[in-house]
Amino acid sequence: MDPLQVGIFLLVGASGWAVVTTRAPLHQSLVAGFFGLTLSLLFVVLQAPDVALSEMVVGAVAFPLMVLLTVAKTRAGDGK
Amino acid sequence: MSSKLRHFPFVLGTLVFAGFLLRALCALPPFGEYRGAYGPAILSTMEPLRHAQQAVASITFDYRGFDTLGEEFILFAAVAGGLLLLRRQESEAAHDPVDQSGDRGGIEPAPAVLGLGVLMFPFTLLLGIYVVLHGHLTPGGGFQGGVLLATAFYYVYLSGEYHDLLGMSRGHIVSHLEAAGAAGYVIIGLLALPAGLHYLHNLLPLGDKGNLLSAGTLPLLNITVGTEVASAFLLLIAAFLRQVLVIRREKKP
Amino acid sequence: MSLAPFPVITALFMAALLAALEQLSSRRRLLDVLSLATAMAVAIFDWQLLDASLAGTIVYWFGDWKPMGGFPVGIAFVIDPASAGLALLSALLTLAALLFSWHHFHAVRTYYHTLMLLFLASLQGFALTGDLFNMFVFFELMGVAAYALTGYKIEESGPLEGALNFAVMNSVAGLMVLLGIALLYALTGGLNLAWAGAALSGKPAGTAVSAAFILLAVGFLTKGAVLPFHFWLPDAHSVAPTPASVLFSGIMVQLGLYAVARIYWVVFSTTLDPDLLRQMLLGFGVATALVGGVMACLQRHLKRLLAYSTVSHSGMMLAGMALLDRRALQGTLLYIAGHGLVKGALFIGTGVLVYHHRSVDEKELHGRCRHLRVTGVLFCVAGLALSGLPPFGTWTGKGIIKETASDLGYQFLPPLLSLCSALTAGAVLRAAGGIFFGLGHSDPFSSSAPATGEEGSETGHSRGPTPRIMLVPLGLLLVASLGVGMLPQVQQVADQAAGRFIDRAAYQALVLQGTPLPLPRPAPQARPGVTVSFVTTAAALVVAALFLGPGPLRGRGRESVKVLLRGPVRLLRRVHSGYIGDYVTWFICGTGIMMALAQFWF
Amino acid sequence: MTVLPYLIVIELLLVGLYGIATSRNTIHLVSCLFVAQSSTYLLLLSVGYLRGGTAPITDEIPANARMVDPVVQALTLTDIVVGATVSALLLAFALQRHKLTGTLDPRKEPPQRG
Repeated sequence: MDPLQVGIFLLVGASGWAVVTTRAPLHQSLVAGFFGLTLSLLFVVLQAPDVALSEMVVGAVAFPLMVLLTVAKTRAGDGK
Repeated sequence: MSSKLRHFPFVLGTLVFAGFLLRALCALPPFGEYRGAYGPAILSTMEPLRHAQQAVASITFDYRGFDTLGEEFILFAAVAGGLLLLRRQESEAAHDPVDQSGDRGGIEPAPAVLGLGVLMFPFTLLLGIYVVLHGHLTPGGGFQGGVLLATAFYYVYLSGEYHDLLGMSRGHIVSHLEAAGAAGYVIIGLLALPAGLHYLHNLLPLGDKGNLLSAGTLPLLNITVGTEVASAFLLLIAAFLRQVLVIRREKKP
Repeated sequence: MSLAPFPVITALFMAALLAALEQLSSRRRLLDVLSLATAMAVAIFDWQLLDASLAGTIVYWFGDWKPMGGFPVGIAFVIDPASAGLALLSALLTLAALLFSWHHFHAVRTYYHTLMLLFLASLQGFALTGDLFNMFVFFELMGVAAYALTGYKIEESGPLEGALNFAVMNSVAGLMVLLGIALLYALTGGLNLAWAGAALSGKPAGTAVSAAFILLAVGFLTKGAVLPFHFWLPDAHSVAPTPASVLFSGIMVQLGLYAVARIYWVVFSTTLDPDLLRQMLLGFGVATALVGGVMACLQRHLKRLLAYSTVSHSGMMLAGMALLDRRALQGTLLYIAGHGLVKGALFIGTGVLVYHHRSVDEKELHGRCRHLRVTGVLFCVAGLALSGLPPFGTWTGKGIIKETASDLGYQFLPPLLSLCSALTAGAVLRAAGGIFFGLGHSDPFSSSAPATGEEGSETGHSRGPTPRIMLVPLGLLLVASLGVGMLPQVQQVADQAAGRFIDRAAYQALVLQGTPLPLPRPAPQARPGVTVSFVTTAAALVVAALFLGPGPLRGRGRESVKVLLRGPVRLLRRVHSGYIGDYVTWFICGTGIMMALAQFWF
Repeated sequence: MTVLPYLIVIELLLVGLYGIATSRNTIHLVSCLFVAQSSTYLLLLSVGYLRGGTAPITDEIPANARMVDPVVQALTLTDIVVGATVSALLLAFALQRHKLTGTLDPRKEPPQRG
């Protein structure tokens, strides 16, 4: 394994950890977006451009967007 | 269980599980040394048999096209389920959310955001279409391009015109497109049957490798999946969005 | 033209078509008719396929990607009598469920019908496929459709909670399946079951091989609701709309067990040590059957009671399968059919109660349903059939399992199976006696927690007698179960299915080389004895009588019995906490135990 | 060093499951499931990786180039879609439950137990 791969693997591991330990959902959705980005970076390094592209559109855009919207809704509901 | 009691079996179970899983994974061929037969079998046959150059697309839409049919319908089921679950509860007001300026956190979209949205919309739209159409040539394809297409419409939301967006996604056009995309895949697969071939046989003219019209049904299937995925994500995210808008309107005195 | 792909693609296409009928104003009947016609068509296709498969297993390569030099590059449906039979069963149950929902089912737009058809398609694909990853795809399609159906009634928190637990546990199970697929792919280089089996055969069982099997087994056993992985089932089945519950308990759970059996026999049967595997699966099966049986007796929410009875029966099926024997497998297949039909009938019976009284709480309904005579009688018959009363399908199936177990030297198994059958059937009969005949009064161990009694939104107005069209599927399912038990042809088909199922060499030769080997010779058939079954049924009646009539659970003895049982009962209840975090903890523990056993033994 | 990918796979899986087991918020739980799910993508791609291999697209590439396994990539693609759809459904459950009960905590008053 070359150092680049090692580095990105470690980054993915660390950001995955960060997603779980971030308990506030709003912050977590941002961290999850970052995690999705590092994953797609890793997929590029692993020579999987197709997968990287999907992870980018799903993991870094669509999934955090849905989480954000849910957070927005449930927060607004708290005010009741 | 109390929360301390809960941790103990979890940690114990995890340690055992992790230990054995690691042992098993270490017994696999080491990282970077894979010598399976499946990949090479496809890489060596896709050019002579199908004039295709993108192995992942060939697998998704040709060799293992039936998986993709199932996958497309998973998304279809999720949209049906999502819309079913995010329907308005009886307790909630029965009429539609109305766009009220200043509703969204009280901020009008800044001109920069508006400009960005207007600028990004056509760009992302074109990119999405490109990614769908070139799915059998370059990385990407119906799925990735479809999500990009859906994203393009969300720049409309960013630039403040979400009333239009909701109106559009509530109309029947998008859900019809979604159904058509899903059904289209099934129908393209059927084309081979009258010729006495098996379901999903790739029987269209194969064309020259590297051309836009090549690899038989691959581009067509890419388009159907792109249609389905784009409309599916549009519907899903619009359903979530509508939830947010309903409650915000209720909060207003 | 082969019919092989049609069960799946017909249902998928019709699902898409129905979704597009959205804006039709008077669409309700059209949706009903179209979805019924689809289920009927699928059932006919399955019937044809079953018929054809008896002459020889059908292999269908999608896209004409036949194996290249013996290596399968495409996806195959491998249709033998077992898979075609299960597909047929799922189509019949769907038909019954849709018939039931014809009347006054509160269908929201087109979603209910679309999701039911997608669910049907996934059941078909899952049963028929011979490819591991394709199995995973249909597993997930089944999951997504099922989660949405479970959470159908968003006006109550129970369905949402149950659907959430269901979805999370099954997604975790899906994770395990996928990890197992990745391991197996790394080891064998293929995704076709036959290929993986051929690549593994003759190799020593290493840690990686056994881990791959355990990961796959854990994933599918979660679907099959086996002990430490079963917690989601009562939460989900008890809150899902009745037609969905029919399919969940009747066939979905059993398909999880079917997947484990299929993967074991085709892929791992030459590599793993059968004796040790037998002991492990038997242990898990018996434990599941016992816990499910006891928990069923402790419920007063009728659907939840039935759900626990499904857990118990799933454990019995696992035990039957775990004998790893042709005849036991024949019994298990018969039992799956017999039980699925009876359980479907029971759920439809509770659906009728919901229709009339908007409640499935045993205590609340006590004595209030005396006017529902037909339903009451049919419900009791189904309860008796659940205990294995001859000549229902449950009797032949369980009888064969028991006799095989005795022959193989597992003397402890038949009494245990009888006990669990008596417990579950006793609980059902107790409920029926109270609800339809006003016998006894509230039982001493009833919980107060799960019965919310909010079952309002499933159907519309409910005055007058029970609509015929609700009783028709109830009766038909019971008749079908009788047919499974009485027709010798069914027994022969099950024998042929079991013989084909365990013949790994023939399966491989057919799929990889296309050379059919001679079919297994039919084994001599004998009806299982009826005495034991009548004793079991009598025991079920005794269990019901213990709860309903005067006896140790009533009167003076009652307090001491209660004190004696309070500890274990409370423990069992607390373990089923309804909290997803606990479920995941148990899941991890169960997986750890299985992994450890497998690695030390195999 | 070649164990590292597998270590990360196990780490993501267990961290994700730990998050689910201890979560006090359903939205948090869904993100944890997302993390656990990504361990499978990683395992699939690691299994099919070939050192020095290129992406499996034969356009303008010397004929004898080594390529990484394309099959696992196709499987991962499917898996990503599945993960996203399940997340969407879970979020919908969480959202509606919050409307009814006003809480996102899965431990608060589970309506059914025992």
